[in-house]
Amino acid sequence: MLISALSIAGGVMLLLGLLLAAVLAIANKKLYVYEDPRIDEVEAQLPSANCGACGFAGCRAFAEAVIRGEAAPGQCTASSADTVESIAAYLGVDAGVGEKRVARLACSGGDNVARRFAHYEGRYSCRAASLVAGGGKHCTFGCIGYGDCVAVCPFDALHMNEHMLPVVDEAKCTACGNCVVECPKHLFSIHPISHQLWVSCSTRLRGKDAKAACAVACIGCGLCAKAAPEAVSMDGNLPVVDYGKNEFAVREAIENCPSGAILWVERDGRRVLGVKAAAALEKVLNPPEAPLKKTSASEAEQKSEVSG
Amino acid sequence: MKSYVNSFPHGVHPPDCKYTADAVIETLPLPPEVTILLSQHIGAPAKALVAKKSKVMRGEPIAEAVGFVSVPMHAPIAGTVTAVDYALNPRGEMAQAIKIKIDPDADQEEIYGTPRDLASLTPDELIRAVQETGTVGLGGAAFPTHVKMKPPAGKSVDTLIVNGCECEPYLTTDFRIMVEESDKIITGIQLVMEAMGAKEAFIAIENNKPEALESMAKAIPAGAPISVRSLMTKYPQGAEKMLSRAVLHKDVPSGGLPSDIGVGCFNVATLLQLGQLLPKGQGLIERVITVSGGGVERPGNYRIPLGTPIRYIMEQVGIRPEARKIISGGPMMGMSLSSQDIPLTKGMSGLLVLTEEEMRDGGGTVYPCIKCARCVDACPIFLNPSLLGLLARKARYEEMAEEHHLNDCFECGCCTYVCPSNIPLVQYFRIAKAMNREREAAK
Amino acid sequence: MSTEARPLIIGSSPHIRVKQSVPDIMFHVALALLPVAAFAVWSFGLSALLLLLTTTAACVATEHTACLIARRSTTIRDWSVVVTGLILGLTLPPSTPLWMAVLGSIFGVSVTKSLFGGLGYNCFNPALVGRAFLQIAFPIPLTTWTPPDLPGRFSSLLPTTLTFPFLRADTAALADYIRTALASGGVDGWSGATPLSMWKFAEVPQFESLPRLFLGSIAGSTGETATWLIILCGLYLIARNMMNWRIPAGMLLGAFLLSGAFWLSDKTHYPSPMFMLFSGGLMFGALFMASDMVASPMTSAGVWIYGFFIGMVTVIIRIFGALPEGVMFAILLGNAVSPLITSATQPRTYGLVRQKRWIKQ
Amino acid sequence: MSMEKKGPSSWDVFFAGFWRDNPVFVMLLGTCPTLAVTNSVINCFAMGVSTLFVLVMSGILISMLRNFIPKQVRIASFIVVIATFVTIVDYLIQSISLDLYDSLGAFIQLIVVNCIILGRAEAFASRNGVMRSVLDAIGMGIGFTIALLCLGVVREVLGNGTLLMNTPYEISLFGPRFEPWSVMILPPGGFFVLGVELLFFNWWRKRKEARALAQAKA
Repeated sequence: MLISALSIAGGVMLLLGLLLAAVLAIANKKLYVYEDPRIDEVEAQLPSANCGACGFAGCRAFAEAVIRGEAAPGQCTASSADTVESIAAYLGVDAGVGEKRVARLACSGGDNVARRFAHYEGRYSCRAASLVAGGGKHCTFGCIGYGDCVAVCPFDALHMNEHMLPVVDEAKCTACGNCVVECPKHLFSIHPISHQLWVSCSTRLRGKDAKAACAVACIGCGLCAKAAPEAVSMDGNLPVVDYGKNEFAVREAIENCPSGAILWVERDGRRVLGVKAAAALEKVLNPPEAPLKKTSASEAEQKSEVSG
Repeated sequence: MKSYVNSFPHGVHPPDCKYTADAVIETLPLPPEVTILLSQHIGAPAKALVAKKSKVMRGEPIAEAVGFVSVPMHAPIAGTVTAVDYALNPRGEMAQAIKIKIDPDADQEEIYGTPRDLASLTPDELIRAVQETGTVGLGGAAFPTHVKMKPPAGKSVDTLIVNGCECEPYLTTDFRIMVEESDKIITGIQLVMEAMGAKEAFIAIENNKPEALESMAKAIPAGAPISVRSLMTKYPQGAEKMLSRAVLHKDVPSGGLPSDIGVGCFNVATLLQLGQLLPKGQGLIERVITVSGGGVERPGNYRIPLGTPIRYIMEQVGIRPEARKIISGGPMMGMSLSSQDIPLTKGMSGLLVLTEEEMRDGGGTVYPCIKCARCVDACPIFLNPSLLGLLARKARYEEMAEEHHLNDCFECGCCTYVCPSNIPLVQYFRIAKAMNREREAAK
Repeated sequence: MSTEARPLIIGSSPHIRVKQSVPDIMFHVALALLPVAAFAVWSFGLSALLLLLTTTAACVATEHTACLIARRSTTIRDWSVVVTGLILGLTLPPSTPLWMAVLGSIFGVSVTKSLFGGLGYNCFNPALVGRAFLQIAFPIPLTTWTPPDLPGRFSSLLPTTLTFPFLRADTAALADYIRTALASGGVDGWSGATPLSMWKFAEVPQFESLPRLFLGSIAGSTGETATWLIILCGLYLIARNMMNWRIPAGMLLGAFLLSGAFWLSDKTHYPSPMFMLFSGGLMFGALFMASDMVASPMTSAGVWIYGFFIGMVTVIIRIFGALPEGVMFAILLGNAVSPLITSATQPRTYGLVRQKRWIKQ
Repeated sequence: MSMEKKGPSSWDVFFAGFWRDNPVFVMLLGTCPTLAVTNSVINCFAMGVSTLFVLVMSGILISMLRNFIPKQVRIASFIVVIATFVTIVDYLIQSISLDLYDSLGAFIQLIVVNCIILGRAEAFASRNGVMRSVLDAIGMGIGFTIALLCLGVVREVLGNGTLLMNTPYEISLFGPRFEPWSVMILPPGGFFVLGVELLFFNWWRKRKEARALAQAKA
């Protein structure tokens, strides 16, 4: 009884086993695909943010490119230096770490210095507002201040300050470029942190017109270009820094700026104004002898605006 | 089966608010200064021909067309050019503009122009003459008229639809000119028919304007292949696509132009200007606009030089302190203006000054879509605005364009008008289109 | 004059809107339900009043609590949950124990509405889901009926109404109470059946007279008896453009045609189409439940199909199913297929040739 | 599953299945028996114990054989091992109580294809030693049983007003006048209760994670 049960069970299983083993052997031969196991290892170390800053479609695509030797681990700007080192060491390749790059905003016109002359109603988004009569800010080139860039930053590196102007946290910024794409006024760009001389204004207006819109607008006086002639030139009415000659982009260039449109970005991300600009700005923000400073200031502006 | 005789299916019936229908067209005094934006039309901006301090006479060309899809600009007042630089345009951008200060001694009556014998011109010469007048679609689109008159190669236009519907609430300019200047409109129609080789023309007018119907019918010379069609009063009856459906029962193909079905569509105001300017060889320097809304003290229809700052117009007609919003165009499709410094442009058919009470837009709480399908039943293009709105909120813009025909939407605003949840659908679609355009440009 | 004193407002077109907003619509639906509710109270007395108040309060409380848990601002002010509560109350038998009504309210609103994201996201009608849950959970109390216009209905409650939570509804006591009350009014004998169950379960099918069905002097759920009043209230909503008339029209047409076909085949066995339309919850379902905007298709053609489908399924369940009534399940089935119907009946975009949808996929 | 070089302690391995990696509430495995047999407590218990037995036995055998089974045919081998033990359990329950056997229906046989067992064999037993595999199997088995009981208790209490019905230890909780919620005994009840419990467990887990994160930040 036991013997027969055993032999039946064993026999059936054996036969089945043999038959299926043959099928498996064929399948193994025909369908085998080799995938480099190192791809998984590299991908596991990447931050999985899929931010696209490296130029590839997500972290896995980047890992594949690194394995193929088409990309250097350092191209992942979202990884910490340790991670990049570790990937490079694992693969035995050069880390290819470049200089840290960050997003910079070419506008300083927060609500404290730049006027809004129309009140936008509707969806709270820069993109939406920019399509409705430009967003209602007097300076039509500057930041609208509804924080679309903050919403798309995957690294929590952008925050709105109390004047509705985004501030880049350069320690967290990985230069992924999402804000560059998102900003409807195209105010962001990616720069190495060694680009310290920074034109923080995008207006095309000149002199009085620019000043009427925003206290920190570039008035196109060209004093910065005079102070650092090798690196700074005037294009229309805005100074342009030639970062190819970054060694000539000296700090002296900001000292004579009357409005603070050109400034100096410290390596830790602090923005420094020239002495003259700081004094001028101080006067705008805290006008002397004016307890009712808000209304009198805006009235004065209106009068000048009407007569001009 | 309901057949849509003299109309199109779907659409909405906003309150018509045509308070200024009986106001005879008045001419406003000339403004002390004008600002001529160099891009008041669709296409390449014009190039300035004058420099600071040049003296110009009234009607003199001050900017020339750049290429075919572009029109020249003419000085609306005699005076001195004070600047050629930037000015705020209705879209809220800084754009190139010429500023002219009036010369108190100059003759403002004489208008620059060389009369010509139109009968001797070939169609192509006629079209060039149209370009020289600087005429663009005065209904609001501001598309250069001469470009419309020259259909793409291989296509011809045999039917002209003259758009006198003026389906937007408040606006009465087209109505007034049809009542007051029907003869010149007919002249314009005949000129355009000649230039395009069209065999017949229909003047489409909504049936809430019996006076206009009557006046136009009277002005048609005996035997001319022009007839008046009375259409159902419904918004957006005045859109090209709706007109071709209402008048000819034909659809303009998706992504195509009316010329694809042999139709040309022109606004009465545009034709009036052609009828007036072409024989004298003058340029477009003024237009009739409706100034209306609860924020205006003397609403009416006014003939105003182009480039007049809105602030000046408002001073003339009186603006009430309750005014909260200034709209260029009608309340359904018009643009809200951010500043009174913006000058009058060729595409502005009206200025509405609305009070808080009249607007009731956007201010309401936005509720979730309850799928009431009112937008689906209102969309004259037969899209599904509710679905498009959901996709837009998820930023699936490409899918909207590729699978759900976003680009057929012409932003008439019907869906947003009827939405009980106050969802800003049209705004979503504009954002989606802008994003798609940007993505295309990046490629 | 300083015109810059107040900044201009800028916004996207259109700059004018219709004045009817979501709360307005929901408020008017609730308003239209009030006469039906009043008739229910008139027919079934204090118990019905208590039942309606309980379901409404329980639904509102559930929604409010759900909003609190989800840390959202409360959405009870848009009136939609009041409508849900009223409809649930109106679809329950008058003798439903209140604890069951509360349970159904909580289940319907929380599972169907709150969990899916609130108003606009529910794929089923919350009131119907609550009712369906109760029907499956407690089949006996939910099919125990009370005759209308009982003497003494305004002075005492039905014995089952105040059953202690989780305990069995005492249907025997209810039957005794009804018999006594009827006897005091000089009537004896009460079969305990609705017109539909009298037709379906009686040995020889019995057909209630149409006038009685129409005027509502029959047994049934609190709100479904007065056909004439339901039609009037529905017409009010249709006139105010707050209901898509195609849904009830399609549903009544579907039920009429299919039941008409059966009736023509055997007049002794199958009821007349008018009986079908006026009996049970069909009229109430057509005008107030199937027409729920959120759970119905969005295209005009789709809405016809949807209504027609529900009407036919109702008749099929009534004739072939185990239950005498089929409106509830038919509508839930309709809700389930409505997204499919919407996507299959997308209108042809202006200027485009109709896509061959099925081939494409 | 954390499969680092060091690996979790034996204690972690044992407790993971209870809560952190609970097969039903976290990994959502084995929902078929979860929904099907949980209408009474005794069913849950029998199902849970059977699964536990199969898990442990197959875990032992597979971890013992793990170095002999070639990678290519591992799934087939696991299934053979699992099927053997399932057949044993099948016989066992039949011999203990035929009523129970009938009420569990096909679901005992279906343990063969229960993803929890194959999943643990693949993910754990085939990569770990016997001792750890047994700990993991017991942990997962108990976790599964707990999850089933969580559903079963709710469904039986609401659906019948009792605990341990169909056993000599039946307890009536509400007395004879209880109104049973028949929907709870029916299949829809299984879905409702599982849904609500998943909601609850996930909400709790998320809250705990959020608190841990807040603490780490502070």
